[in-house]
Amino acid sequence: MDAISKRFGGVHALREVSLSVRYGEIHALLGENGAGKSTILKILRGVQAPDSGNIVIKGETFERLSPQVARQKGIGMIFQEMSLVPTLNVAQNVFLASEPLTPAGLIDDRAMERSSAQIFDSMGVSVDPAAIVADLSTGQQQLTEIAKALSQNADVLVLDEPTSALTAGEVDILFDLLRRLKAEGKAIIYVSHRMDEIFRIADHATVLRDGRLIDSRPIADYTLASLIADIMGKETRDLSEFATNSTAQDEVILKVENLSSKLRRGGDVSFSLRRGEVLGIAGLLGAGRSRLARMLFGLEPIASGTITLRGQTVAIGSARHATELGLALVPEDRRRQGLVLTHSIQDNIELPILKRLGSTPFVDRLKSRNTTDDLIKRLAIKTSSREAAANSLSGGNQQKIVIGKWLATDPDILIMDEPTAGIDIGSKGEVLRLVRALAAEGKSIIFISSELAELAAVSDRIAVMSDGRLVETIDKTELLTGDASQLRAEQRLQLIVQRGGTND
Amino acid sequence: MIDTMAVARSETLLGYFKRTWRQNIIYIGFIVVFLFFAVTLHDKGFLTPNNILNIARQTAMIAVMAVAMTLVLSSGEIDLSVGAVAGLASVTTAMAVAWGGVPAGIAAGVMTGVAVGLINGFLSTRLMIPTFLTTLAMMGIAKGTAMWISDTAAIPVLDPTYPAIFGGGNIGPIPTLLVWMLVVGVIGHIVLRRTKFGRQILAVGGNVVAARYSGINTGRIKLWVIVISAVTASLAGMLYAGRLQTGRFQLGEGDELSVIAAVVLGGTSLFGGKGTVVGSIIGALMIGVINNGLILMGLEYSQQLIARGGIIILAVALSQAGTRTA
Amino acid sequence: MIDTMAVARSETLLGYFKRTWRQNIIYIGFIVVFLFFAVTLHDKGFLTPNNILNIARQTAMIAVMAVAMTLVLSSGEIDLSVGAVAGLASVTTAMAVAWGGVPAGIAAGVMTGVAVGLINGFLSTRLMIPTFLTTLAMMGIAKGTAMWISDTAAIPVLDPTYPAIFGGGNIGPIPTLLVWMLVVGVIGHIVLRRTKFGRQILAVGGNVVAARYSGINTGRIKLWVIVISAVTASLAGMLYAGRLQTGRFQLGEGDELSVIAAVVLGGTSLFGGKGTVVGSIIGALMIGVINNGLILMGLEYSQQLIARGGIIILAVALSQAGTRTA
Amino acid sequence: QTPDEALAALAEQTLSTGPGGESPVSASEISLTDDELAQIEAMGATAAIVMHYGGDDWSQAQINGLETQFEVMGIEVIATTDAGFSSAKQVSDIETIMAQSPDIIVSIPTDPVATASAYRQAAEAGVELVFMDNVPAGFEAGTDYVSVVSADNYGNGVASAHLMAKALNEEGQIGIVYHAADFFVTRQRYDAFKATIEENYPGIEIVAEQGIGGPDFTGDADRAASAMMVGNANLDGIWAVWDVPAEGVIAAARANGRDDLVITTIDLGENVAIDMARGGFVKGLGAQRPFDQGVTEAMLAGYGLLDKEAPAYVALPALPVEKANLLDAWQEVYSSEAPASVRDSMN
Ligand SMILES: Nc1ncnc2c1ncn2[C@@H]1O[C@H](COP(=O)(O)OP(=O)(O)OP(=O)(O)O)[C@@H](O)[C@H]1O
Ligand SMILES: Nc1ncnc2c1ncn2[C@@H]1O[C@H](COP(=O)(O)OP(=O)(O)OP(=O)(O)O)[C@@H](O)[C@H]1O
Ligand SMILES: [Mg+2]
Ligand SMILES: [Mg+2]
Repeated sequence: MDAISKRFGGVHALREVSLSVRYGEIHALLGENGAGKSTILKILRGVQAPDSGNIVIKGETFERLSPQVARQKGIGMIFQEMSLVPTLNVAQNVFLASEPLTPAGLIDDRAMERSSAQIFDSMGVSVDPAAIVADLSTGQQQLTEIAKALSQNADVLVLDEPTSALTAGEVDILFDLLRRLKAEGKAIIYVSHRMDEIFRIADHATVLRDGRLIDSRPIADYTLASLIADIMGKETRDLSEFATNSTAQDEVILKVENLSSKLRRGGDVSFSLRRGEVLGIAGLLGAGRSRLARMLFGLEPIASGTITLRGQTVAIGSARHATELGLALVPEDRRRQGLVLTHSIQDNIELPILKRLGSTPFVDRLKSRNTTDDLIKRLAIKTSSREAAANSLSGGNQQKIVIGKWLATDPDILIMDEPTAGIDIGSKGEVLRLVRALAAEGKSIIFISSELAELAAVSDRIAVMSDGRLVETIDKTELLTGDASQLRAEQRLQLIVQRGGTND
Repeated sequence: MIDTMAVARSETLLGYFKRTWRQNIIYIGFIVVFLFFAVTLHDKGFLTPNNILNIARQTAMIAVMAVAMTLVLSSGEIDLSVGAVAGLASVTTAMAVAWGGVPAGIAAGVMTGVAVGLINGFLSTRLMIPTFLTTLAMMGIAKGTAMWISDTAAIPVLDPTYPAIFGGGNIGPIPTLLVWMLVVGVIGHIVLRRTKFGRQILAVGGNVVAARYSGINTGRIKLWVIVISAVTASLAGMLYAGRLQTGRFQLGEGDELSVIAAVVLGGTSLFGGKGTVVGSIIGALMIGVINNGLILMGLEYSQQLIARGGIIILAVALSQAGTRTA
Repeated sequence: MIDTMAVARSETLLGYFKRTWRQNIIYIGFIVVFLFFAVTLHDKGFLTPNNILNIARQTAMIAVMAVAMTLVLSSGEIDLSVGAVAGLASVTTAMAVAWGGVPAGIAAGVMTGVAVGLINGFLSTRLMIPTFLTTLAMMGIAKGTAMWISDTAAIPVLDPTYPAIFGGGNIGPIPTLLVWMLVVGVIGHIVLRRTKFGRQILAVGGNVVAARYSGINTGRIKLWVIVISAVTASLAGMLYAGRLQTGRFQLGEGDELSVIAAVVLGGTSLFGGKGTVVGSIIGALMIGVINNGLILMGLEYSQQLIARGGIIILAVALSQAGTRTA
Repeated sequence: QTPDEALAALAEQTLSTGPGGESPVSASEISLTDDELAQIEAMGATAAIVMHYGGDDWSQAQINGLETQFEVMGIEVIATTDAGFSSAKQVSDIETIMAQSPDIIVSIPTDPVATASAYRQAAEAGVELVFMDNVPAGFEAGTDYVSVVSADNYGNGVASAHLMAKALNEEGQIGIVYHAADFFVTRQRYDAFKATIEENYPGIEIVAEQGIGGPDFTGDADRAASAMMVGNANLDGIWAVWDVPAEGVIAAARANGRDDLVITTIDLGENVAIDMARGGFVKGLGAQRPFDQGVTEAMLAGYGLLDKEAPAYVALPALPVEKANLLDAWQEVYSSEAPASVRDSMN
């Protein structure tokens, strides 16, 4: 791709960016949120047209591509913002627009389900090919996206943050697959904000900042520090700084006993959360972490168990009730659960705090504007204005709005479900720092994440879930010290998670 | 920091113009249609104050219902029962006026709306029946009830106070109907744009899951919107009763389509999350102007139908073309 | 690995029952309504073969249009012009039969559909006017045109072959109308469930961006769906012309609501992405059964309207209640 | 009295009476001299036609008659409106038309109460009003309006009853498909038909009645008639309130294989005429004379312009039609020859 430029209204998403990828290479595309990564990849996939510049595929030059042409030329892509049809089932999505036909020319749904099952099998994950996509968890949807891209057998495979909702186990499987494809001579473009992944898998890295090409070098030329410096345009400390002391006070604010969900029986969660404490929750995909968050926030009915809040047993019947009790939930699926995509940033942020925006039936727009501007600044949300529609923002910046909207409610207990998904390395540090600052103020945080490094960094204690049960709680001090082996805390944690508890 | 904020400011202004231009598209269509008739029909009395007031009077009921329908569509629902409910309310009001005078009439009309609204709302938000089906069923029920209690006859409204308040008279030179339309329009606009309730309506319509996750009682919001729609439809029925000094089951028949057309023409999305009350009223006026102009042109009914369809498409296409170049 | 697959399978089976139960809800409602009438009206001839065939005949046109409307709603669009287009096609067909016999009539009917469909489709997919508005405008244009070319008169169809093929006669003991309904239904079902085109319709309606990203030409799919709907509406108009041996602009008037009601009743979403042709036909039959049963009960027209609304709500509520416990 | 005698007697008289109980004046007594015509022509007057509903042959023939006669009188028709049975729309139509200040409005009120104020406005503005069939509530002939011309709907109802009795040999079971709305003309027909059968023909039993609401009157009538035939195996005849529903009844009879069913109705539409000519289901109908009615109304509007004394209530007698007099009746009703479709069907 040569000298590609693209503007959205007043925003220069790309300025003369060139990118070249060779077959048999895994090429990492890096940059902070809103740098233009997704935009250039969408241009490559033909779903957006560049304002200027050319695209050269196997020596053939195009001014612009259409989705059909790009596909013919062997370009397959996983979009950052899930591009699945929610009303169709998994197999139908995997084979959308390339369905296998029976001899009579009709779609062979059975063959589709069989092949999908095979693909998932080869990936070593279990997703029901006949399940409707709308009923899947975010992680399963991401796996479906991956299967869809793989089924296309593309020569150039583009993956725009394929792992933001996946846990270490699935990431390992994906990496094995990518290495195999690379060995077969395919070109792979890989976008991720998880730095460890880049160093594990990539051969070459290209860095964008503010729509400009900063650098493109073999990965071996980079160190973690220099890569982060390139991405952020300044030195940023990595996650190790968070080895802070716990700010937990003695008072237990939330106590959960033997909680299980009505929608999936057999769960059993007990824990207590103290004021000023950050409780991390780890687990494999489908371990029931998000379910727990929803139960605590009144969004999923409880079959049995008790929730004791500030010493009183409560039955939380709705999110509204939960908000009134001083809880907040940053949900994991920003597009479905977090945002009204067609509404502006301000409109989204004021939604959970309408009550506080004046005591009259009218919305105090001035107050709301100030709150919004504050948050845009505090979270460094990259946008042209607070009036911009949420769906005109890059994925990471959308995620920041969701965090912001719940910070604005000033809760006592903040539940965060994969809050850093899609957020760049610099902002991730900001978010984690924010979490610690809130804890220091005496707020309590339940922090759910599939990225164990940040979990280990930010939490005071880490609970491990498996199959709907909370199987084990590990103190951070225990994780960091003790044991003579050289395993890093993160790797130890992963072992525990993988085993489903039992830290022997 | 200061630098980016400055950029943000200036872009806001530009963005503002673009957004308003897009939202104001129906106004352009309206003005074009109006000018067209003003020029071609200047010798046929189109521009006489009386004719202009006639258009307002003829449009008032549709416009009033369109205001509430804007809320309904914005919340992602639909109300097909408005026309039939207006007819039913005209009958109940007329019967109550005959029985107990104007206060009884007003009470009967409003109660009709509340009752219908609660039934529609209960079925839709508790039993989760799509509003398309509940209100379609209600359309038949309301019409049947109106026919039944009135024995399909017209119920005359003899008390002269009633039409003076609802739709018959003038306040100074201004028809009461116009006053009703403006009052309902202003209230509707403020509710949707300025109040917390309005924000919640738009959020529920834009993404009901996200709204629920944000602590909004989505069922209650929808219930309220459905009740408001039914009450407003009843008000329209009361205005019909005042204007025609009669209650009859056929009043308002088929209005649901005109109302929804006015709202969609005004720029509100059928799929929720986006709505403009002012646009809806302009949409209603536009349909009124077209109907009026085509009759004045002396076209046959069949030609009127064709021309109306053509003009609506032209007006929208013109405006859309505007959007794309913008 | 084998273990997880087993789990996945068993969940599939359970999931399958849940899904089908939910989709089959309308069938339960239909059966309940049917049984209700069969019991209460057993001495009034409800179950006589003749009456059953009458219901089928009376429902055929709505059912035929409902098949195409299922595709339209599944693709996230709407077509309000079907009733008026049926009326127009009945007129053009009748006129063409009078002029050039049955082949000319068929050609005229089909061409009417194609022409209307292309106009609707062009306006919606090229000029980006919402189908709600284009087809609403087309409703007026088609009706006006039908009135105009027929001078609002009925055009008799005198050639006996025509009604024999379209809607009048029987094939053996089976009315031709029933055959048409079944043929269109089976084709529609296969198209939506088993062809690439059908899959693309569902994809476009479920998530138009995702469909585009997957390389589907979304504009072309919508255009096709809109054309199919208009052609099917024309076919319904031709069946009307055969059944009544007349072409008349009023034939099909107001059918759009019945058609959409049948489709929504059948379980197709107004918001796109989900549709079932079989459900739509059952929905149409259910409305037909209710109409027929209420008349046989000897209810007055006003009471019929009320009862119909009530029964529809009951049937759906019952089914929904089923879903929730499931 | 046999049906035939009753029908013969009917031709001599008009059964409807005017809104104020006025006895009818025959339409043949309305005329304009050449001199008067010239006077009217010199006025350059304008007229508007405000219909309740425009979708049937009756309305079209009425409008035809009006336009033809207005042409003769040198009066320009500046607007024609169709309210589709909606009184609110009709009021709007009248208001809109008033912007053009026509000299004449010829109209049929959808609803005598609801539309009264709009007509009142027109009357006060000095417009000459001529009504068809019905008059707005509280209107005085001579002061508020010129005259009303009736098609004798009651008489047609009676005629269709006698024709039914004749076709059934005064014996059998019948059903009624009526208009389920309190609309003046259709109500009159229904009352007349029912009263005539009940009073004169003890051998005929009305076993089923079903109202229809529209807008699809054909389909509604089809469903109603089908159900009647299913519910009453021995049904011999069905009466339909006008020709459009009658077409639905025909379709139902055909589909149910009831070739012997007798249908009578009111209004001579082309389709029912064809069926009658073929010796089909329609054995008889009471015809109105919409063309003549239109001509008469136009002339009465001329009376108004000239301030000539006009009778308050003018009526055209009912015209019973059977296959035997079909072609002549057509000529009389439409003042043109029956179309080939009807003539060719006379076998
Ligand atoms: N449809 C759109 N309308 C307006 N602006 C857009 C649109 N799409 C992207 N942008 C803007 O273009 C810029 C680049 O966005 P892009 O999505 O490419 O960023 P990204 O590098 O993928 O970021 P992230 O890491 O957060 O996903 C952002 O400033 C974004 O706001
Ligand atoms: N509000 C809700 N009510 C019912 N079911 C829901 C709701 N939200 C999500 N689900 C469904 O519940 C299932 C569980 O998904 P989810 O990701 O929450 O699982 P989990 O076990 O918590 O996984 P993880 O531990 O990876 O977060 C999914 O199929 C999801 O679609
Ligand atoms: Mg991105
Ligand atoms: Mg989760």
